[in-house]
Order: sequence, then C-alpha cells, then structure tokens
Amino acid sequence: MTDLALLSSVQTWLYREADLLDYREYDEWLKLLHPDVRYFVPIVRNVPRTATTEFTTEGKDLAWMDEGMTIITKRVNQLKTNIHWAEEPPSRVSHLVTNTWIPECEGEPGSRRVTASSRIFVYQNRIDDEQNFFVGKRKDVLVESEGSWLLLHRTVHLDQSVMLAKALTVFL
Amino acid sequence: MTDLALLSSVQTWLYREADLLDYREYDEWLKLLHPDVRYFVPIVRNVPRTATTEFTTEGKDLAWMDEGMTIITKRVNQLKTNIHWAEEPPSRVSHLVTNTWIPECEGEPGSRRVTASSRIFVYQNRIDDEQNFFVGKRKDVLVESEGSWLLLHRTVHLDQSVMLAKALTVFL
Amino acid sequence: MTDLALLSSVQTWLYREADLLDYREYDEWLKLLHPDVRYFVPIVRNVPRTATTEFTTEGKDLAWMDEGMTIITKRVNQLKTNIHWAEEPPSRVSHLVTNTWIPECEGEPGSRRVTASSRIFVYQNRIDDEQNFFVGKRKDVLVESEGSWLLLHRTVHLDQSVMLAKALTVFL
Amino acid sequence: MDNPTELIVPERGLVSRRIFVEDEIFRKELDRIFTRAWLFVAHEDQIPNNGDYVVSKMGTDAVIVTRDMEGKVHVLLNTCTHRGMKLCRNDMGNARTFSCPYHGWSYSMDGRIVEQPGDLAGVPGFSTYYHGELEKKDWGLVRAPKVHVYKRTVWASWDPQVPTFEDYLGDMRLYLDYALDGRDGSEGNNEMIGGIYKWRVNTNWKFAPENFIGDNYHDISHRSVDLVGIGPSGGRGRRDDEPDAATTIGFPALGHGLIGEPPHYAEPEYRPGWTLDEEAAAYDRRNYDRRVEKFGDQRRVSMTVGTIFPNMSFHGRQPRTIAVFHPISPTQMEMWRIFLVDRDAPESVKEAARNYYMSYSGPGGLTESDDMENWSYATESSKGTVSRSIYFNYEMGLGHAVELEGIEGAVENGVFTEENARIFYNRWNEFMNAESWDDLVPVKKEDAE
Amino acid sequence: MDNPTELIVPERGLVSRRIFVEDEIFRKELDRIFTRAWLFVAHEDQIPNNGDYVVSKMGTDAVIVTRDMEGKVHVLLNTCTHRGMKLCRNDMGNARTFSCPYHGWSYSMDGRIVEQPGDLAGVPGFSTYYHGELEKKDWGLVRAPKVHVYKRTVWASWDPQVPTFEDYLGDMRLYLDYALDGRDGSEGNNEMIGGIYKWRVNTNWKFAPENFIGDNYHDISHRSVDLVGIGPSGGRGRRDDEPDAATTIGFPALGHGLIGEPPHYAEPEYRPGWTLDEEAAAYDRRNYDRRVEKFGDQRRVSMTVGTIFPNMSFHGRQPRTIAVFHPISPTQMEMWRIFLVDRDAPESVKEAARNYYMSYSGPGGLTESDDMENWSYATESSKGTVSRSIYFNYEMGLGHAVELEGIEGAVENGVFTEENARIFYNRWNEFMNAESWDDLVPVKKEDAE
Amino acid sequence: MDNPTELIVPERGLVSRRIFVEDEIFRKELDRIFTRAWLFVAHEDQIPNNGDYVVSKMGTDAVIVTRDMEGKVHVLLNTCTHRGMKLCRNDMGNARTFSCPYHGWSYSMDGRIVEQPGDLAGVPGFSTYYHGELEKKDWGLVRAPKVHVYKRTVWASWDPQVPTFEDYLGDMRLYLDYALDGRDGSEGNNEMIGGIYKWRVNTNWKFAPENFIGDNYHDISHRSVDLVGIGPSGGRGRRDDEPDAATTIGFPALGHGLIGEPPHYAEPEYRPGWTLDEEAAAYDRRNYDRRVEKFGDQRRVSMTVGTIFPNMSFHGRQPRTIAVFHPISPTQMEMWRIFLVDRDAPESVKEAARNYYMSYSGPGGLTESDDMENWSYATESSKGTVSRSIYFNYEMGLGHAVELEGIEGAVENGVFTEENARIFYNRWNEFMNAESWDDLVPVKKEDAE
Ligand code: FES
Ligand code: FES
Ligand code: FES
Ligand SMILES: [Fe+3]
Ligand SMILES: [Fe+3]
Ligand SMILES: [Fe+3]
Repeated sequence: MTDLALLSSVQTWLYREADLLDYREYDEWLKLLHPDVRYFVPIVRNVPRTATTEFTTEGKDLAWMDEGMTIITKRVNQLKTNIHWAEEPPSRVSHLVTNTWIPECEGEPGSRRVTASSRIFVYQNRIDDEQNFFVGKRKDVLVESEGSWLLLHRTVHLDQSVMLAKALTVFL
Repeated sequence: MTDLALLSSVQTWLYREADLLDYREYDEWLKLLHPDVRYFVPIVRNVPRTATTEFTTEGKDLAWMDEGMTIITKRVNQLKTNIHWAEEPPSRVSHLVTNTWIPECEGEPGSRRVTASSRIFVYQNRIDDEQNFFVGKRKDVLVESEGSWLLLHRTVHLDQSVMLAKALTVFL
Repeated sequence: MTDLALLSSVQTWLYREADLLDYREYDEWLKLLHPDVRYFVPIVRNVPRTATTEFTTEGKDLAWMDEGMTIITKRVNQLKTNIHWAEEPPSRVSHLVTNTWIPECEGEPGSRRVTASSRIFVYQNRIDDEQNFFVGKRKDVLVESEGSWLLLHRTVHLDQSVMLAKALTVFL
Repeated sequence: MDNPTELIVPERGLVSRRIFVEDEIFRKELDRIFTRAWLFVAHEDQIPNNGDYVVSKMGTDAVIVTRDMEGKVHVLLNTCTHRGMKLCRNDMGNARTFSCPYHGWSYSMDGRIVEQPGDLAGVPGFSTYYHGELEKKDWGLVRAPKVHVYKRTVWASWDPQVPTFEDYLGDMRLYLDYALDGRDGSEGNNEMIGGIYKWRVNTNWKFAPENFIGDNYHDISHRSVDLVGIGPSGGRGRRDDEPDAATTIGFPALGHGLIGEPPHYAEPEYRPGWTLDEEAAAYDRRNYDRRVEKFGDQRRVSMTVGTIFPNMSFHGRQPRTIAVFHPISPTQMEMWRIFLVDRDAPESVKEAARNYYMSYSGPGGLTESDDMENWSYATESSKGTVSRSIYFNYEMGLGHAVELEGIEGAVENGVFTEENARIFYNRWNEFMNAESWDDLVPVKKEDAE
Repeated sequence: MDNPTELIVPERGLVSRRIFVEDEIFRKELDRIFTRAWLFVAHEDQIPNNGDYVVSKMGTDAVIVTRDMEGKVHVLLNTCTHRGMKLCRNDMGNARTFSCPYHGWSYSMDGRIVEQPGDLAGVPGFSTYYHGELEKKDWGLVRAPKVHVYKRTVWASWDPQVPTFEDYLGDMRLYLDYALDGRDGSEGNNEMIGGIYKWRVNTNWKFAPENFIGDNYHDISHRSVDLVGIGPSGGRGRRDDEPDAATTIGFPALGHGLIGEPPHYAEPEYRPGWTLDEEAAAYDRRNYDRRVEKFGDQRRVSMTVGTIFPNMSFHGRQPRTIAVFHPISPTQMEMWRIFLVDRDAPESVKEAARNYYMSYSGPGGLTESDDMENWSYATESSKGTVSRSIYFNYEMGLGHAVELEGIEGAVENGVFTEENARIFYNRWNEFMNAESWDDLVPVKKEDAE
Repeated sequence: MDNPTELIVPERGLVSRRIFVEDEIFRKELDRIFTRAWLFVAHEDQIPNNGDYVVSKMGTDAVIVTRDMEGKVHVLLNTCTHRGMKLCRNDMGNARTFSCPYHGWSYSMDGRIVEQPGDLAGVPGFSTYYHGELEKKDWGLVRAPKVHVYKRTVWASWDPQVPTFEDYLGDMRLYLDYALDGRDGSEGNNEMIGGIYKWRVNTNWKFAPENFIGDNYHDISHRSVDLVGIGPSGGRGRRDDEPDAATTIGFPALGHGLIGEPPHYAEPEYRPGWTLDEEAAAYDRRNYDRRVEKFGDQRRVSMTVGTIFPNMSFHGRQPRTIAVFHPISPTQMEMWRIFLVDRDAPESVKEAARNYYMSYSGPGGLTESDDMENWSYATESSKGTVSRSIYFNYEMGLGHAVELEGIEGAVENGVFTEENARIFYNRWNEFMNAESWDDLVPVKKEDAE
C-alpha cells in the first residue's frame, strides 16, 4: 500500500515549490534545494527506438541545464538585478506538476530519500503574444531534512529535440 | 503534517467542480457557489519586476471577470438559452486543475475556511479548428458547509496580458 | 468521506500507467489491461447543445479507437517492429493525467470495481518541430485484481472534432 | 539530368516539386481544378430524411448538403449572402430553414415554399427596413449548379459547363460501381457506417490521390503492419488474398485510375475470406455464389483502390471506403474517410467490417498512419530552396502502357508502374492550362456528335 | 446578379469579400489608411502625470504615448532608431528617459533638456566611438507629426498633411462630445476605469467599425443576453430604455457615423435609469435635471454608439466606452476597450457602471462575445475560392438617406439601414484610391477659403 | 534625414529594415546567398567513424553529412529523389545505406560499391517494374558539389563556381585557426563536446552574424550577467581578462570580420585565467608557455568572436564555440551551437570548460538569453508599416577604418565601431545583386592570374 502521508507530503512540497517559482519568490525557492543539488535537463535526439543515444549524458555532454547550486544561484541573482532583459519585464509562468508518484523510497523516517516521478507542463507567456510550452517528464530525488524535503537531484526530459522557445529562462 | 483528508476533500471537490463545468451541468455547478461568491480574474500588465501595478485591482479596476452570483447566474442562463452563439454549438472544454495544496485553513471542523492554491489549464476547442489555451494560477477560498465546500472567492491569474482568445465564454 | 487509500491507489496506478507508456515499456503496460478491456475514443461532432448526437456510439459507429485486447496488442507489436515509420524514430510523448476522482465504487475490497474520472493532456513531439496537443476527458473502469487494478474500460472524450494531428499513434 | 522548365514533363515522367509547396500554384489549383471538377461531397446516409443536412467542403469552400422536402439533394455555399456569417456551424442535423445568427436572414431548405432550396426565405424588416427593395431572388445561398447523386454518393461542381457525371467518370464508373454495389453485385447496395474521420495532415493534398490511384510500389512502407497482420482472416498482411489478375488501369483522357482487375467474364475460383468471423466468412461465400449466378458470363470488374480526379479515392474491397482530400494550404490538407458495408448485411458482418476498417484506416489505422508520415515528411522535405528546384521521378513503366480491351479509354499498366500517377498529373496539367471546359478534352465527344 | 469587378460598388450597395481576406489589400490599407488618418491612441488617464507613458498601436506599428515634463503629450514610434529594438517593453510607467536594452541609446521624455521628447539624449561613446559624428538630431524616435488631445482622449496621425482633428471629425464631434462630456453635460467630464481589455480576434478589423457605425439590424444576434437581461435597471434587455428619436446618422464626406438622436432643443421626458442601484438612479435623475438647466433650448445631441473612421468606435450611453480595432493581418485584429465614467461621480455610481460595463463588453461580456463569434466566422467563411469571389450586401435603405438639419454634412437614415456602412466603405475606397490628402475630399474646404 | 531608396546605403551606414522582415527579400537571400556561399555543416566529431552520418541544414534545405567507407565526407540533400520523402529522419547514426521508408529506394554511403556515396544503390523492381529503364546514375541523392573539411570542421557549397574554401576565407582563416587550433597552438587540436544546442528564435537570421562580427557596443545589454559574474576565474564579468590589444578587424572584400587582436610577434604578458579550477589554471599557464615556445617571434593572432559570411560565427576564447544561424522565415531562425575543447586536455579541464560554456551560451545561457530577447524584439519591432520604412543606423566609426598590416585584405576599426557590420551588409548586397560568382569580387583574383 502506498504511504499516503509520504506521497501527499512530496506532492505538496512540489506544489509549494512551483508556487515559489511562479510567484517569483526565488530566495525562498533556493532554500528548498540541497547544497549538493544537481539540475539536469539533457538534450534529446531523434534516434531509432533501439538506440541508446537518445539523451545526452549528465556530467559529460551538453545539456539544456546540467548544474549545481553555484549556477542556479547565479540565475536567481541575475533575475534579481532587474535588468536581465529576457525576463524584464518578467514573464508570466505557470508550472503544472502532475502524475506524481513515488517509485522509490529508502531510509528511515527522518532521513528518507525518495524518488518522485512527475510530468510537467510549464507555460511561459511574455510581452504581448509570446508563449512557450515546455512539456516533459521529471524525476526528482528528495532527501528528508528537518521535517521537510530538500531537492538533491532533478532530471527533466523535455519533449523537444529542437527547443521551440527563444530562450530558457525558466526553471523546468 | 498535511491533513490528508482535508486536502483530498478539497481536491476532489475541485475535480467534481471541473466535471460539472466540462460536462455542462451548470445548474449543479451553481450549487457549489457560496451566495456571496466573488469570481475575480484580473487583467495583467507588462511592468517592471519591481512594480506593484502588475494586476488590476479587485472591486475597482477592469478585470476579465470580477463578479458575484448575479452575473455568474446570468452567464449560466445565457448558455441555457441555446442561442448564445459564441457557445452554440457548444465548445469542447476541459479544465485541468493541478498543483492543489492548502496554504491556509482556519476554523473548526464543520465550519472551516480553506485557501487552496492550484494551477489551471483550460482547453477550449470549437467548430473545426478553433482552439484556445488558458493557463494560470488559481487561488480559491472555500468554506465548509454541511459536510462539503462552497466557493466563496476565486482569483485566477491568467498568464496572458493580451488575451489570445476571441472571447471568454468559459469559467476559468 | 473519500476513501483516501482507494483514491491514492487509483491515482498512483494511473500515473504508473502513464510512465509505462511514456517510457515506452509497452509490454509492461499491456499487463495492466483486463483481458476484456475496451478502449473507446468516440468522434465528436458539432451539434446543438440540446442534441444527443454529439458523440459516435460505442460498438456501432466509427470512433478514433473502439477496440479490445486484440487490436491493442497489435498496436504494441507494430511499435516493436521498429519499422512503424509514423513512430520511428519514436515520438516524445507525455501523458498528463489530472483531476482524478472516483465517482463510483462498487464491490467488496479485493474485488472492487471503480470508475475514475480524469482529464488528460497528451503532448506529442517528434522529429524537429512536429507537435500535437490532445486534451480531453477520461473515464476509466478499473477492477481490482490481486492487490492491484486492471483496466476494463476506458472512454476518452477528445476535445477535437477535426483531429488536429496527422495520425493517432499514441494511446490517449 | 538537364533541368526542364515545365512543371510537368510527361514524356520523361517528371513532376516539379514546386507544385507541392508553392502558394501561387496552390491558388491556381483552387481556381482551375476545384471550381470545375466534379467533387465528392457526401453520402446519402448522412442525409436520409427530408430536411436533413450535413456540412462538407469543396476545395477551400464550406458547403451544406441538404435534402429538401421533396427529397432532392442540394449543395449550398455555407455562407450568409448578407454579410458572410458561416450560416451553419453544426456538422449535421435536420431543419426547415437555416437562420443566420448575425442578422437573422433565413434560407429555405424546403423546395415547396420557395423556388429553390437555399433561397432567401426570410429577411427581417424586408418591407420596412429594406422598403421591399431587396431583390431576394438574387440573394439566396450560392448553389452548386451541378449536383449528382450516384448510387448513394453525392457529387457537385461549380461549373455549369462541366460534362455529365457519367461522362466525367467514363468507364471508371464500372470500378466505382464495384465499391458502391453490394458484395453480391446488387446495385447500389451500400451503407455508410455512422461517423466520418476528419483530420489535418501537413501534406500537399496531391500525395493522397496519387498514392491511391495505383501505387502498389509503396507496399514496402507497410511492412510493420504486414508483420503484425490485421487482415480479416488472421495471419500476416492487411487483407485476404486478392485476385491473381490484379493490375493497374488508368484513364488517360480523364485522370482517373485504379488498382484492380481487368474485365473478366467468370468469377475467379473462390478464395475463402473473412475467416476470423464465422458469419462474415459465410456471407463472403454466399456473395461469391450470388455473383456467379448473377453475372454468369457477363463482363464484370473488381478493384482494390482507385482515384477519381481530382481528390476522391475509394477502396472497393478491403477495406471498403471513400476518402476525400480537402486542400487547406500548399502544405496542409484535411482528409476525410467514410466506410461502407452492405445495407442488408447481417449485423455481425457489419461489425466485423467496422472493426477491421478502424484497425486499417484513419489517423489511428495501423496502415494509414505510416502513409501520413510519408506524405507529410515528403512535403516538408520538398520545401527547401534546392529541394523545390528538382523533380519527382515517375518513370516506372514509362512507355509500357497497353490499351485495355473491354473498357473504353483505359490502359493497362501492370501491377507495379507509375503510369496512373502520370495520367493523374497530365490531367492536372490540362486543368491548370485550360481556360474553360472547352479546352479540356471533351469527355465522350464522339457520343455527343 | 452580374458580377462587378470593383471592390466597392456604391450605387448597388456591394462590397467585395476580397477586402476582408486578401493580404495585398490589407497591406495597402496599412499604407493608405493607417498612415494617414487620425487614430485614437490613448486616454489621458493613462498618463496623468508628467513623465508618464503608455504603449499603444497605430496600425501595425507600436507607439509610446508620453507626457513630457511640461505636460505635453507625444506619440513616438516604439522602436530604437539604432538597431530597432522594441524600446519600451513595459505597458506603462513613469520615466525620464527610455533606455534601449540592446546598446543603451537613450531617448528623452523631457522637453526641457532636449528640443523634443523622443530626441536622442544619450549615445554611449558618442564622442569616442562615434567620433562625435552622429547627427543626433536625425536619430530621435520617429514622432507622429500630428498629435491632438481632445477632451482627455489622445489622437495621432503620421501624415503631416492631415486636416486638423476638428475638421477631420466635422460635426461628428458633437456626438463624440456626448460620450466624453459628463452625464450632466459638463465639458470633458470623463474618467477612465483602470485597465484596458486587449484581445485577439480572428476577424478582419473592418467588421467592428462597420458594426458600430450603425448596425441596429444585428440586435437579433443578442437575443440570448436580452432574454437574460443585464441592463442597469433589471429586467430583460441590455440597457435602459433609449430615446424614441433614435436613428442612424452618417457623414458621407468623412466616413463617420452613429446610432443616436438628431439635434433636439429640449430634453425628452425623463425615463428612470440605473434603478437597480439607488445612488446611481438618483445620480441619473440629477443629471437629467442639470441637462435641462444647462442646455435650456439650445441644440444638444445624444447617441448610443458610433464610429470615427477608420478604427475607433465609442458608446455614449450604456455602456460608455471606447473601442479600437488594431489590424494584425487580413484575418486577425487586436481589439481594445476602455470604459468611462464621470470623473466626479460618487464611488458607488462608478462601481455600478463598472459592474454593468464588464457584464456587457469585452471578451467576457455577455453581449460582445456573440459579436466575436459572428465576426470571426464571417471572416472564416469568406476565405474560400468561391466565397471570396462574391459580394456582401449593403442594400438596406439604399437611396433613402435624407439630409439632417442642424448637423453639417450629415444624413439621417432611419433606425434600420445600411447607409452608415456604405458611408464607411465609400470613405475606405477614397482612402485606398487617393495618392495623398489632396485627393481626399478636403474636409471643411469651404471654411478654409 | 532624406529617405534613400536602396536597401543598403554604404556611404551613409544605413540598412533598410525591410531586409529583416520582408518575405520576397528573404526568398532572394535563400537563392542568392545560401546556394552560393560556403556554409558550415558539421564538426568531424559528429561523424568520427566510417559510415557515420549526422543531419544538418544549408539554408532551408535539410542535408545529411556522411563519412563514407573510405573516410571521405559528403554532403547530401536529405530528400529521396523518387518522391521526396525525408530520407533520414534520425539526427545521427551509423549506416551502410539510407533506405527510404516510402518505396524502399536505397542510397549508398559506401564509396566502394558505387561511384559516389549517395548514389542510388537499390531500386526495388529495377529490372522488372522499371524494365531496367531508370537511369540510376541520374537519381542519386543531390550532392553538394563542394565539400571541404578544415581542421575538423565541415563546410559545403551548392555552387560549383564557388572559390576554394581557403580563398573564400582569405586571411580570416588565421582567426578561425585560433579557435580551431589547440590552446597551445597545436594544429587543429579541437574536440566537440557531445550534443548540439538547436533552438528556434523569432528573429531575422542576420541579427546574429551582425552581432558576432564585431558588436562590442552591446556589452551594456549583458550587464545583468556581468553583475552576477560567470567567468572562469570568478568575480564579476563573463570572461577572464582579455588582451589589451583587442580591436575589430574586417575583410571588406569577403564579408568576414571579428573582434580580436591584430597580428603580433610575441605573446603578451601572461594573465592568469581559469583560476577557479586548479587544473584548468595550470593548463592555461602551460599553454601560454607552449605558445611562447612554439611561436617565438613569428606572427600570431588571437580573437574573441567573429563571423564568416554569411551565417557562421565562432568564439575563439571564452567560450570557445561555433554558432550557425539557419534561416527559417524572414522573422525566424534556428540557431545551433557547438562547443570546443582541446582534444588532449585533461578531463577536469574539459569539465571546467563545459560548465562554463553552458552557463554562458545557448538558450539557457545567462549571457545569450538576453541576446535572444534583443534580436527577437528588434525583429518584431521592425514589422510595422512605418517601422519597416525606416533604416537601421550603422554609422559608428564610418570612415575610420585603417588598413591592417600583416593581414591581407583586412581593415582595423577600433574596439567600438560598426565597420564590420557595414562590411557584412555590403557583402550581403553584393551577393544579392550578383548573377553568379563572376559578379562577386573574385577572391584572391591576383593569385589566380
Ligand atoms: S450575416 Fe447573415 S444575416 Fe447578416
Ligand atoms: S538597438 Fe537600441 S541602442 Fe542599439
Ligand atoms: S519516396 Fe523514397 S522511395 Fe519513393
Ligand atoms: Fe498506403
Ligand atoms: Fe453587437
Ligand atoms: Fe551578446
């Protein structure tokens, strides 16, 4: 049987996280990240069903994002300069997080480590009629910390090979 | 710890509500509204990140919707005339409600008042190839009433400045 | 009051199912289907609000899909030939399942039969810039079997009259 | 190769890619082909009763196909003549009048109270606001001047000069009959399964009729479904065994063509079909026997698939369907599919057919989805600057057509050939260059003398 | 009917559908109408203070409307003259300069430190990188040479030859005054409710001004909202009772027109309005009394809705609004709506108005949503090959216009007529055929002599 | 200013906005520039082994870059010559033949069994269906007649008349070498990090090469990232300190240009770089020493960024990348980015580079995202009727170019100038007006005599 409390706690965490991003409370959002966090959004290629080369490799190849706390913090700080033109005036962004379930959970209560599988649809709209749709799969590794969760690792498999947006200035 | 029963009850309420809208059972839907309900969908403007003027003000400025039971009921009644041409033949509409969590809950069981934070993606398709995507943030205030909930206040922050649809004939 | 465990179990089942489809584990996915499964996606027509002819009839009319295990299995087997060109190289697909609640549940624990109401947004992206949005309503009948669920019947009301995709090579 | 300058080079089997991607050519097609040719618009089962209507398309124009109170069928431009509102936004229904949502002009579907269905029947304020000065007769819905109902299918043309439908078809009619007649040869014995597939494909519309006019060569593209096997008797492949005599047959003067069997005078030996379903198998056998009896040693034909110029194709056997390819832009079409069964077939036989058809055709068909991939990426791949400057190759079997005995105006080209596609594009070329029907080879001119 | 070849056939009341769907005509409109006419660009409440700015549109061009440090209003093309960056990507604000994100050129909004607001005020490296050799005077923002503020509304034209705004309006000004003056007749007593509706509609822009110039005939399309009733006194319908004298009035030489009342010299008998709200009802009554007192037996006019050529319409009564129709493509426009109340009305009266207006207009308005359906499907339905070859009908009341006394250059046409639409399209035709303002009938020529 | 009529006005530094938004000009660019120029198509690391292939683009045409079984590189139009199917829908892979999904024609990648890779190797039914009558030699894939591999980069041209790649580059080659050679000067010592960024930007493609050819002036637009600091030695800014001698250098006869250092004959004093990573810092120092040793008092150059006409730009230092700008429409491009490191650098050095590059460039790069905003809104903002009628300003440093000694055909223009952009648009103008390469200034004409 599913651990209802666990599942609910993870889902709520993800929804609160999305709120912080969408309401632009970036400093609060940073607090949800583990110091060793890795944010990984590989490039995907059109290759045969049987190939193993569909995604670029973490820590080795190019990726839309493959970074830790240092760069993530710089992104936030850049937004906070108020002159990061690609986000100034700011985009309107909604993170829709769906399908969250927990394929893996290990460790004792208090120090658990869970893997959460989700889908995301991130909608970005800016200025007059610019709009972008980012849809894909998310796998998050969360570790328990003082009654809540910290994001240790996030993989987003964006369902686009050629990115159909002029820039990626939102966290996926 | 999250109150699982509460959260689930609110989520299920929102999903049933979406069913009533999408399956066009408007009279049933009206029953979910508190007599003092306010439905508020402000206009959003492109302004600097630091500005306080991004959204129009409830009860004062223009809004896509800023109304109570009277107008809401009129909208439903207009649909029921069967000659409201913008919805006749009727659009196909799906309300996808995601990310629901409960940032606030006050009052005693039986007379609680909760704030639910969600994202919505409302898809509208009509005639041959007309389609509209409405995406944004929803904040609902629900009050407990006879074992269920009534909608007292809804704010939808639509992620569009220029509305990219010819008409807003769906409830967001 | 909602049966939290039941709801959560059904939701998780649906999310796992979506994972199997989106990660292309079709053989595993087939195991989630009841031998008597019916997959029904009617055609929808523009007709007056008061008409009863909006959807084509299961087991009688044309439908985007109206089939059982035999054809479903053939679809999977066709994908597995690796030369089903409409899906080779494979599309990138995400099934976003939202709004799941359980309007009906009958039978004793261990042999329950539930109806789950959901919304779906299926995003398909392939090659360079081909992308399709399938949005609609899903009604699933699941039967309990050995501690889990099997899909007995699925109805998808796709919110499109003219299908705005060149082919339907994804399960909705 | 040395570069030709014409769009179509008949003697070399070349067709310029420009006709599949360029906007100017597309607009000329709409003007010179789709306003002149006979176009399929509906099946009578969509409008069985007086007052029934269903919406359809002719080229990029929306039309309403109606059955008036006398039972006669009409084809009307779906746009209010007052200020252009799309008059009928329902797909189908039954009505006595069409009333415009914008200002309330109403048009008749009833042949009795006005001269013609589609006539302007009601104008609010006619005698007051208009001072009775509107010439109502001139402002009925625009009607297709030519409408023809043939064995339950409805056709129309915008051109008053168009030859009769029968002349337009020529002996291609025999093959269309094969699809529209009953499996036992009974005249016009066909019924449409409820519902139509309508879907958008990012392809030039001509890829479809070209394919269905006789492209056996692309069988290889369907190998995945063949491996899986969806035929009505099980096993590999998509169909029951087809007759050995199959070939391609084309009508050079008309632009039509098909894959099927030349005229024959006895039924070929019976090959069991539909064996997955006991009743369907028995029905298949019964029909064979009836054909033997009915046709005796008379001429008969049969066919798998064919195209009636410009944009209607049909399958006569497995599946048994009608397809229409509505142009939307140079690189997009809306494809429609209708499925047929015998009117009087047992329910279980109809059901076996329905299940089989759905697994085969349409956007979700195991066969057809791969065609969509090919057509759309062939279109995509012809858009480039260099790419659009080159020519498609239709050389297969060039010069090997032979006259077909027993069918007027037909050539027989063998199973694998591109003769029929050449015929299609030659006819296309004639339409594009003709100023009017006078310049198009008059169909059955000799008969007219 | 025999087929005309002109786009506009004034004497027969015909307008070709091509002008609603064809790209070439659309581009000519942009060139010949939108760069010449006076266009509404803003309301002064959007820029109340010195240094305030708000973005707007003129045709397909983005502009910034600014109020300089002297309080003067300017209209500037919203594109950096250096390399074209959209200079101001905010919708509104207050600033002393606009600084370009790309290379930092900055432009003044301040009339004191430079000659003109919009002048190039700062060029990084001017004396070094540019060697002081850039003629800065030539590279200020492109300014609309003609800007006019009229009773809190801001108008502009790109054409230095355009007549004065007053001459352009002619006596249509009296009706505009009715909307812009207070309900008691007090001059320019209007205030804009905060916020603008901006939304995209897949329709040719002309459907909107044509509708608002005098289309009483489409009332029928609003029957659903009429049944429900949203008027400010309750009951069915959308408004309080309007005066009995209502008619349509047009200005043939100018292209403007309206639905409203001819000049009269006494207030018509009072009809209670806004009765759902006690304060609003009292305010309505008070204003009536004040009008009686203020105007005595002088000339006054009143109106419901009208259009100022080409793309601005306004409602003078219920609701009281300004609408602008920005062309995007032949088949898409961006529509804007602004709502007005008396500046000095009690808060509760303003609130009653706001609630009523929102229920009426805009994309979510119970009335206006149905207009959007009609305009967009009338456009859609005019795209087809056959469809675009025919003509819209504007024959209602053709030849029944009569000169209107007391208003210069105006005709009166009765409540239900298409005279005003004809006036609109005739003026459209004149603009399209004119090489310059010299070829356009000079407004108030006689006065100038 | 008085209004010029030419698109490019070299002597005044003016460029019409029309060339950034108009469809007709765009189509002419495709025809006159992208079918003639040398275009970057791939990096050899994408096809390291015989039989490897990767898809690419030349203008709006899709191509496949292959390495045949002899190791030779070919560039083939990615469209089946039979009926146009996009032959290869994979992005990359290894194969012996390309087999068409539609009818099974197959093409060789193997130089041994056919004359040329891309030749038509297999035609199902060639001797039967085709009666052996297809001239297979004529129906191989369309091959770029000119292909050149230069220090691991692959280039191609459709024009048989195009000058040699070296002549096309001229002395710009020295600067390209700086990017492609190792950090210690070792010849062609570069390796591509796995994966390419490909993304769509709603901008005219020319904004990109214009920017990279020498626009130091837009540094101000990157102030937000400069404040945050992403350089490899920490602190503010985006890079390590660059040499003091930096300037812009352009090749007026060729259309190329760059930001970098003029030829020098000794290494400038060492400035520590990459200090955030110990190994990278050591590697940087080591390379400096090796350069000192290797080049001694020989000529050497260095550079930050530059453009090779028309649509390839590269960064030579920090980051070290190749960018390509594929035109899609007048107002859309697809941008590609490839990143380079030394082949033989230690893993940790490569990793430091990878992390730095990703933070800098691409759609998610902290620097580049702001460029995308500027280019796309500059394009958007040039679409209007008035807006497109005016000119961009490229006057900075007009007339201040001086001949650069030590580099043939080059001018030196100072750090802040628009000379290089002028050079780019002048060359653009020459291509647009030339009927063939004969009309383009022959590259190194003197040498050829
Ligand atoms: S558009 Fe149909 S009545 Fe006016
Ligand atoms: S584009 Fe504005 S300063 Fe260069
Ligand atoms: S299109 Fe490639 S073989 Fe026919
Ligand atoms: Fe096929
Ligand atoms: Fe209206
Ligand atoms: Fe930059």
